[in-house]
Amino acid sequence: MKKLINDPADVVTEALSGIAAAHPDLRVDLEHKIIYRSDAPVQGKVGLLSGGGSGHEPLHGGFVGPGMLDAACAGEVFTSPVPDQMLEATRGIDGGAGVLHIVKNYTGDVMNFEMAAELAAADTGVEVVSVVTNDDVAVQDSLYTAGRRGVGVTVLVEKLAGAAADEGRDLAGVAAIARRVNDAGRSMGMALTSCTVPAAGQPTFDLPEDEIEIGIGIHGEPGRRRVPLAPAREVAEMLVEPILADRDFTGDGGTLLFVNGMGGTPMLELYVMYREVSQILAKAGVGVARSLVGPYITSLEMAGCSVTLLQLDDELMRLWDAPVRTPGMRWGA
Amino acid sequence: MKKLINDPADVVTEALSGIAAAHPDLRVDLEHKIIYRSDAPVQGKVGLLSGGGSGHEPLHGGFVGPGMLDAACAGEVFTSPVPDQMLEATRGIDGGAGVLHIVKNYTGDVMNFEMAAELAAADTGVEVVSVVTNDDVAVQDSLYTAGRRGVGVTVLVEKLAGAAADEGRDLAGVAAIARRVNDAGRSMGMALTSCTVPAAGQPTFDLPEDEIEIGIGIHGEPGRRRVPLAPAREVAEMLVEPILADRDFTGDGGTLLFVNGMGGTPMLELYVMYREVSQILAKAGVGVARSLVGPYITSLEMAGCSVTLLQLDDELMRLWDAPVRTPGMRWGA
Amino acid sequence: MAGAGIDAAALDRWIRAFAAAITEHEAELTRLDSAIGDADHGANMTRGLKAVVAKLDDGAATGPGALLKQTGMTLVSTVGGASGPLYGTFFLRMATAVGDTDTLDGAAFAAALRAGVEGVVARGKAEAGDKTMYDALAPAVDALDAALGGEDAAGALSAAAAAAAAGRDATTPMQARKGRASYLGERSVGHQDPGATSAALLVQAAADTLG
Amino acid sequence: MAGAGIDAAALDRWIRAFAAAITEHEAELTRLDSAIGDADHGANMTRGLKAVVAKLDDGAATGPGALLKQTGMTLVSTVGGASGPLYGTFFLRMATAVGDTDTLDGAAFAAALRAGVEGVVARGKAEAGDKTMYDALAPAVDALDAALGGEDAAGALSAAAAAAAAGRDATTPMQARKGRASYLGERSVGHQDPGATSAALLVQAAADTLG
Ligand SMILES: Nc1ncnc2c1ncn2[C@@H]1O[C@H](COP(=O)(O)OP(=O)(O)O)[C@@H](O)[C@H]1O
Ligand SMILES: Nc1ncnc2c1ncn2[C@@H]1O[C@H](COP(=O)(O)OP(=O)(O)O)[C@@H](O)[C@H]1O
Ligand SMILES: [Mg+2]
Ligand SMILES: [Mg+2]
Ligand SMILES: [Mg+2]
Ligand SMILES: [Mg+2]
Repeated sequence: MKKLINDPADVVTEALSGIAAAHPDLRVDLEHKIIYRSDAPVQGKVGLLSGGGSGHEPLHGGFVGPGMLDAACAGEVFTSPVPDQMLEATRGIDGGAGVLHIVKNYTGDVMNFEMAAELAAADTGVEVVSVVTNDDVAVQDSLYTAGRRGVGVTVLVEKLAGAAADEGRDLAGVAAIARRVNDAGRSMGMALTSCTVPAAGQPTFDLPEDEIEIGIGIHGEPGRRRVPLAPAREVAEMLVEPILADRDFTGDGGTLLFVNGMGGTPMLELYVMYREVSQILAKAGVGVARSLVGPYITSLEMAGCSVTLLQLDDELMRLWDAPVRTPGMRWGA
Repeated sequence: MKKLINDPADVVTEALSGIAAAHPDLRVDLEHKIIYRSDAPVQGKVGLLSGGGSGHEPLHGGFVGPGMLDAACAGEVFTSPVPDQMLEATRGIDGGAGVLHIVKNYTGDVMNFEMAAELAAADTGVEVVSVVTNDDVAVQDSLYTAGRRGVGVTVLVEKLAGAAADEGRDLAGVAAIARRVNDAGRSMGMALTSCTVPAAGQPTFDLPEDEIEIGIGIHGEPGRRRVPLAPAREVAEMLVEPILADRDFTGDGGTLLFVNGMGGTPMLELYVMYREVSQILAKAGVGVARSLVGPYITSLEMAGCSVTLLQLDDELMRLWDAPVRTPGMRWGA
Repeated sequence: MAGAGIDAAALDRWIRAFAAAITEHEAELTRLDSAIGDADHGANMTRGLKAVVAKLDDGAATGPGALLKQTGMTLVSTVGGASGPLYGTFFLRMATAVGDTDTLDGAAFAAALRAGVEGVVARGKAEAGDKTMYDALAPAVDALDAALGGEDAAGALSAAAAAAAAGRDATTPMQARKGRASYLGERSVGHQDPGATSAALLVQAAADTLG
Repeated sequence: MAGAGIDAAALDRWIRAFAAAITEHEAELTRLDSAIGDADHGANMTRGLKAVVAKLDDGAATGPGALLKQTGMTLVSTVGGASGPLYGTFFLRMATAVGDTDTLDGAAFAAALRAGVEGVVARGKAEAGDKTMYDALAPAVDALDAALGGEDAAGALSAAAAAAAAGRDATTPMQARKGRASYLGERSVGHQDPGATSAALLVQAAADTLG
């Protein structure tokens, strides 16, 4: 295993301490592994909390700051954080208007956030609403699975719900935006390589030089199927086709096209993919009004990408363009 | 070779077309492989041009926009662009105040930019001043080499000279800032893996699982020496020590610490490295006033990192904090 | 089961034996979770049970209920992922079932175990055949109940451990319908479930220490 | 050299032969540049010489000077990297030396070649032993000059090609002091220089087509 780390057991704590050192706008509670915006709680504003396993950076800690999250809980690599962390963070960001939990749909994340919400109700009196993201069209037959995974759309929910909270909406209103974004977004991912969980010390799966995995999640897990290595053009087809088959994206407001890197794929390739995807969308009559390209929700050093499409409308567009000031996403501030 | 590309011969053009599609604030001349800010030339402002081989994204094209570059020329992967491109771009960004060429110190880049400047003087009457960056302390004995390479400091020169041009300084003044930044900065890089040039189809060098390269550049070339795989703590020592040995960074203004990813290393590891480096600096009495962490000047999908240290003063700090609005670096706008 | 009944000391031995088994099998659990999950089940359980043993070493909890509750709370607070809330709930529900009893007879222990397993279902909604830890736990409590009438304690627990092991083995041909292995669809077939594997270690540890 | 002297048609043959040799050796040039550079010399030269041949096919340039100038300009515009300006300057300086002559005799060709090599030095500041294309080119022009007095044209060009090949081979033990190979310091020793390798192909192509 070749990584820029010390003891694998310390990687999350040490990265958090690096984040604390690099970003004076953030406050990091190393004991609870929580990243706060330094001025939390913001009085009168709905607090936004997310969290999940580490290894997806900049998600979630890199999205803490004005216009996005108020705090993020970091679990061990690919392991949901625990209820104690979430409870502590919920307390720490409640400015009197309640707290929204943004939860990616994985059994572990859902159960831990559920327990945290139960504890919050019992122990603190802070009003908590949870929104679960589940945008991954790679997961079919939701009846026979744990349901669709929360992937790329999570980034967009955090941005758009964050902007809604900044506009002064109440908890129900912010949660409604978050749900609406989740409903309007779909994603699909693929991997060129596996990744190595530090504590495991070797790649989660083996992938021959001439094969790729289609329909992966963001935890280094293998995908739905393995296919021969293909040109970017065909990979783009394999990702976009199931997205368009699952939802109509020809709405008037156009879409937000988000081409995401899995961690080990450089920008050069992501832009090639962006080109291929946007050409397919143009042919399908899907307009693109906003773009996001880069590694925003990653799987350690996995090479690969995912495509997320979000149907926009005037309101979502305005919330997208609203100022945001976090290490991982910043504009207008 | 596993990459998200089509024909290796088309990768640069296709990526440029992806950049054009994703960023409406940029204008891309696909024939000349030039990325312009869409409102170039800006009348009365010194124009900033850089360029180099592709494969280092976001450098340089991702740094085109208000507060940074006016245009960037893209060469083939790891190959300097040609004088024709530079000449065309120089013409296209001259707003009457002359054009600064920011050139990384590589034989190819220097000679091609030199020929472009000669042609500009002869053909266009546009006043051109060139500044060559050469911050890589891995290159010793400059007498017996092509001189120190331009690496991480190039990003900082583009930002700070861009801000100086925005403040309305004249060509000499902007060039003076660029030179001052280059003089005040030092870098050192390392690789965990090689990278694969698309046209070559296989890794530039072989690196066993238990060895790393120290003192690499940004073109996938092997480094000065190969050492056994070491913990982040020791890698940080190997990078910081030669930087501090080469220049005094204990000045009053503090430093800008830039921990750069080479393309295949995820943020989690970069933050671990940031932590290690900042602890070493603290022990050495070097203050850190500003930070930059992420893949900003890369080597395709190479895993590894580089550390750049820049001595700040009030003026450079102000220029750093000034608004910038580019795909790769954005704040205050 | 232990002629004198199961007291806090016995439960302490059980949980420590479980912790030791987990540590011993950490790499195997990770390997199994690599095939159909995210390669962290070994690290998750090891981290959690180290914390549990540290608490036992502190010696603050006295009595079966307190000890089980402390174990459940610690697992919830340290494991994370899917297994944290599930194993945590398991021990917390056992604690509730035990109440403030000082010593459990066989029936009480079996009832507590069943309550724990019901907690796993309440939390995770798994059904038989979903390819989860439930597929090792459910046959174990059934076997324990069935054996309690006839056999001695040791024999009953051995039967439970054998049933858990068989349940674990039976997960291999199953297609996962819960947890992240379910995302693999048919590709989950042919791999043993990591959670069922750790669950079989739990029951085996009971047979080894409480019999 | 060619009894009737070297005219534009002969130069056209030379440059096409060089292009063919480069294409044939592309992978080798890339491999050599992988060891001590950035793995692009093969692609760079192939791209440039394809463009050069396309220009030759256009047939716009007539006369040796125009043809050499066109070749130099095309290389400058299409190769990039270090080799683009260097090979470009080489042909541009040759063009200047040739002027508007229609047919070059041996001495004029040798003088033009030397002017080209001097252009490489003017642009790149390489000295003998720096482990660059100059280490193949310099011995070639020296050998050509020396042979011109005695031998026939074919013999003189063969001698030049042999000297270029020897010069190329001699780069292997050298430590690079110019170009990106110099960054490797002592690690550049033991590898043949890619630019010297392409330069030897250039001189060999002259021997094959102009002799
Ligand atoms: N809904 C569920 N009910 C019962 N057990 C489950 C459920 N989901 C997952 N599991 C168990 O959890 C195990 C995985 O645990 P672990 O790897 O620690 O968590 P994660 O899946 O979050 O990475 C699976 O092997 C399975 O036995
Ligand atoms: N200053 C120089 N003078 C002469 N030749 C040089 C010089 N620098 C580099 N070269 C030649 O250029 C070759 C490398 O060319 P190429 O790989 O195309 O460019 P780059 O080094 O920019 O990638 C080297 O092998 C060497 O022969
Ligand atoms: Mg997990
Ligand atoms: Mg090159
Ligand atoms: Mg797991
Ligand atoms: Mg090269």
